[in-house]
Amino acid sequence: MPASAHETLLRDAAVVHTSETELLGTVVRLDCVNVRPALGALAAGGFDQLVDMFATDTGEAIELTYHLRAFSGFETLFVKCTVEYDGELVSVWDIYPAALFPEREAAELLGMSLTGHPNPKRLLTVEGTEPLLRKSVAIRGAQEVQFS
Amino acid sequence: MSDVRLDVSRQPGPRWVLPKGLRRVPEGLDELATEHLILNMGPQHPSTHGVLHVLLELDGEEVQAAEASVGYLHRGIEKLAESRKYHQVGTLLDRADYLAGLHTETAFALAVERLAGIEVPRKADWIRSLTMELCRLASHVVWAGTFGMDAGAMAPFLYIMRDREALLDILEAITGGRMMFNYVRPGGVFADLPAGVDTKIRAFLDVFDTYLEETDALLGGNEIFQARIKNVGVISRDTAMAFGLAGGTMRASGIDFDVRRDMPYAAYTELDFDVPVASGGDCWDRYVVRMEEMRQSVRMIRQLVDGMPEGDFTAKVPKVLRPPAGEMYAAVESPRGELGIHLVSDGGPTPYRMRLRSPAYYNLAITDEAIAGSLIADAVVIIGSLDIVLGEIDR
Amino acid sequence: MALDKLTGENSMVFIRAEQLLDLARKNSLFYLSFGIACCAIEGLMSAGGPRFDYDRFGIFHRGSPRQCDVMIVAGTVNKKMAPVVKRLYDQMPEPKWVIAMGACACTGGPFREYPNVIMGVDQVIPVDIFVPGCPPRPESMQYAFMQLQDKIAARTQERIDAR
Amino acid sequence: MNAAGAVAIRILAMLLLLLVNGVVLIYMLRKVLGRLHIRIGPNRVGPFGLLQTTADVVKLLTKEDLMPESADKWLFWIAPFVVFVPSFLAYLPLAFGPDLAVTRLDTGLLFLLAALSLIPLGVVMAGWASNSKWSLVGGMRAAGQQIAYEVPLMLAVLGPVMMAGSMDLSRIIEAQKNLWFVFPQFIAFIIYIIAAQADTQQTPFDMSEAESELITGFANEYGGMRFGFLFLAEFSNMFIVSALGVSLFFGGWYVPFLTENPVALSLAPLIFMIKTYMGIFVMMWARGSLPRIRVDQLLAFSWKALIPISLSWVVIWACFQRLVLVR
Repeated sequence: MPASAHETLLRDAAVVHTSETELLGTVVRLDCVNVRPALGALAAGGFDQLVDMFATDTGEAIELTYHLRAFSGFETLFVKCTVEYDGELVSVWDIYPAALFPEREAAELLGMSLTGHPNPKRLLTVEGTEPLLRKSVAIRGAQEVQFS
Repeated sequence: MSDVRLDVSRQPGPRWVLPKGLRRVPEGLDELATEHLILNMGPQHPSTHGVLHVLLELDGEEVQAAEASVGYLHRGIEKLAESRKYHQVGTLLDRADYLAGLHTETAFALAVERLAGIEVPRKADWIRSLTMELCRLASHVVWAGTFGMDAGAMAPFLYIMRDREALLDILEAITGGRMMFNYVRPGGVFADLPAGVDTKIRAFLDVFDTYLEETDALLGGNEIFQARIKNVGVISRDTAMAFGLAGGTMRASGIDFDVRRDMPYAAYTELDFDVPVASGGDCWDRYVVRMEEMRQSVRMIRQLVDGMPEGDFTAKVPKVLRPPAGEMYAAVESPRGELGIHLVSDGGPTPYRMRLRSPAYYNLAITDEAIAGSLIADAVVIIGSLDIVLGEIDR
Repeated sequence: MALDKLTGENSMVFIRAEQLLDLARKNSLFYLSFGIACCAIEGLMSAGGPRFDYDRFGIFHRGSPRQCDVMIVAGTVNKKMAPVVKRLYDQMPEPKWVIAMGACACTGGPFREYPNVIMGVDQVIPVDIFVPGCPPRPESMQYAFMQLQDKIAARTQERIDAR
Repeated sequence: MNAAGAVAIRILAMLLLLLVNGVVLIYMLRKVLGRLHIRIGPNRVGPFGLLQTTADVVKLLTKEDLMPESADKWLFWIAPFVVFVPSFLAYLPLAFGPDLAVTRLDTGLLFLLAALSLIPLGVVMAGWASNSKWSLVGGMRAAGQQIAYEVPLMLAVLGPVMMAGSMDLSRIIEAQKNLWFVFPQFIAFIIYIIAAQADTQQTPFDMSEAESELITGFANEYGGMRFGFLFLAEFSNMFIVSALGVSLFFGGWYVPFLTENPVALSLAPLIFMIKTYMGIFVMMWARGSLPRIRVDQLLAFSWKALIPISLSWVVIWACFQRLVLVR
């Protein structure tokens, strides 16, 4: 698979995106409404596996990262998009079933609502836990730990 | 049994709708009013390898649907790493995959080194590979023992515990700890190999060869055991790919991928080893693949001990690391498969975000696919064959 | 001499009988095979294995809490786990003891700063023995069991002294 | 002494034997498993850990007597005894020496097998009454397993019965004075081992207990001495299976070539016990090393292999005996 295969795939699917090569590897940035068509096109075009899916709190919004891999040639691609706080995380489980668990985790730990997921329950924590991975949620301080 | 096998291409089948089961009455049998039994397996169950909780929907003894519920060990390793300096994160990561802490440490060290552009001395690479392979053996023997225990065989478990103690002695001599090593640091390793450890390793390997064959004979040579695991929990190649499986579980389904060979790190480019691959995708194949991996590890350890280079064991690294802002992904082949660290740095002394791509997490997601349609006894064996460690699943 | 020193719960005969029973209790401690995290590998598996061999002391594992005397809390207890631990403890018949194994079960350990983690299992169930270490070595667990045996034996001795 | 008194003493002696047996066997199991698993086993309580089981029993006796709130109270209470009493009844017709049995029944073997077949009833009761799903699955497994293995067990013992021409266990043993039945009846012996172990839920056929699958299966909700009874019954079953095997196939109290020797005959009960314990050792050996069979494989094995084989063996042996041996 040529190194720019994803460009062709995404252009054919008419997905607006920017693509650049960073230290990390090839990173494709797009709008979060375009994630499903983009991943659908990439999956059909030979990116076999969703290696990982996770979310990061950038301080202004939540950044989703889809780490894809094509086994022919071990091509790696990072697809990134941004979602507002308390925004909507659209599931891609029917394209990559591997996303079933990480999506639930990302939604609960960063406080997003999960749509299109067959089992949108919490995965790791109990009901009522605040979104722990947000930067605004502080961990326990030294005082609290010492005197509890 | 046969309808369990997934004909999964890219098109999602109805089987993938979780939790499609957990419905009370099977369709078409309303007038009989038979009920399915919902059984909670775990969190306290001898065969869930920790605190996994599996909801089983049973029709008699046959499992109709299964839903894995995790989070009983969620302790915020990713969150806490954001408040730890780069040298301190290893402490947390050891406790993520507690059967093979060195692999997680190495993955993190690799990510930091690649981000900060630190050149690692050749000897450090070799020591890393050596300790990691020892650690892989220590993890795989536990898997073999608990897998046997899931099938009801007690003896192999106790036999492998003996081997594991010997392995832990060696690891303790090298790293100073039995399980929580904190040995691999960004830039190299914490300490040089102690004098005389190579004779110790060689002496162990000579015995371990026989012990390994003994364990293999006790488990794989036993007809009852074979009957229990052959054609059970079949995962097709496509399903394995779609669910992003990793490691031995993936290779047993016919995907020829090994991070050590295909995305080399540490000293693996200089080593001679084979990657065992099977095609059936059932529990037996997973057993065979992992057993063969152990033999390959033994082979690699021999090469590593023989060819251990001279030199520094660590590069010069500042006390407080401040890698430049950016992102980096580094993966190692842990005993459970591709274990990756996705590191986001903002140039500060602590990571901005650390994501642990844990292989067992993805392997566990297959539970429902693999279990549905088999018996309770199979469910136990299938979960055992996936080789899960709850520490890295829940993080 | 008050009558209650001759009959009833505080009589010497009663206490001596209890002492005899405690001798049996302390020598037959069945523990619940319930490993939560890393400590389970050391405290339950390695310690039950060939080198350390709990069975020598009459310490044996049972899968069902109904048949257990000791619960080893081997690992971090978080908010999702705490009700389970509590329930398992409640299911055990009296007399029962709890060993909090490792830093996590004692105080929260390396994860005590995380809001989801409970800072020590003693906030959920009463603990008899705390074992420090991360994880404690199997030897420490053997020592913990010996301490527990002493503690069981000391109960009646205290009552004799208090008379 | 009148007859009733003698019977009472015999029954008491048998009860004592059962209890002592249980205690000794548990100790033996832990020691044997220890050796098989390169451990040591109990060695701290008393000399060589001999008092270990005593301590266990005393502890179990003084544990809190828990009953789950939603349990079926009456069934829950009675189930351990329904498991335990048949196991005790099965001791009664066993012949430990030329004239040493609690009661010498003409149909002793039948009585013993009938008593054994009552045990799963208690297991099912325990599983049902506990109101725990795991227990229920365990109980149901026991029922299915017992139905499947009762038949081959009955058919397997028919061979020795035909050779001895009696169902009295003493007679069967006496008939083996010159030839242990294990040699002509080897096929029946193999069937007996499998069927008897499966019928009494011994490892590797302990489907109803299945530690790695059902935790402790039907005994899940039982603690304290009720659990002690279930545990004791398990070991008593082990003894019965082995003792019956010795009686049917290994010449009971006879030592080869010393059948007329008065010393050997006076040591009859001892010899019988030694043989039985050797059988138990083999069962523990299997318990320590073999994986567990899956429940559907177990049932399929009985219906598809064991029953046809045992049935045809009975027919073959009957024809052989009728046409060749007894002319």
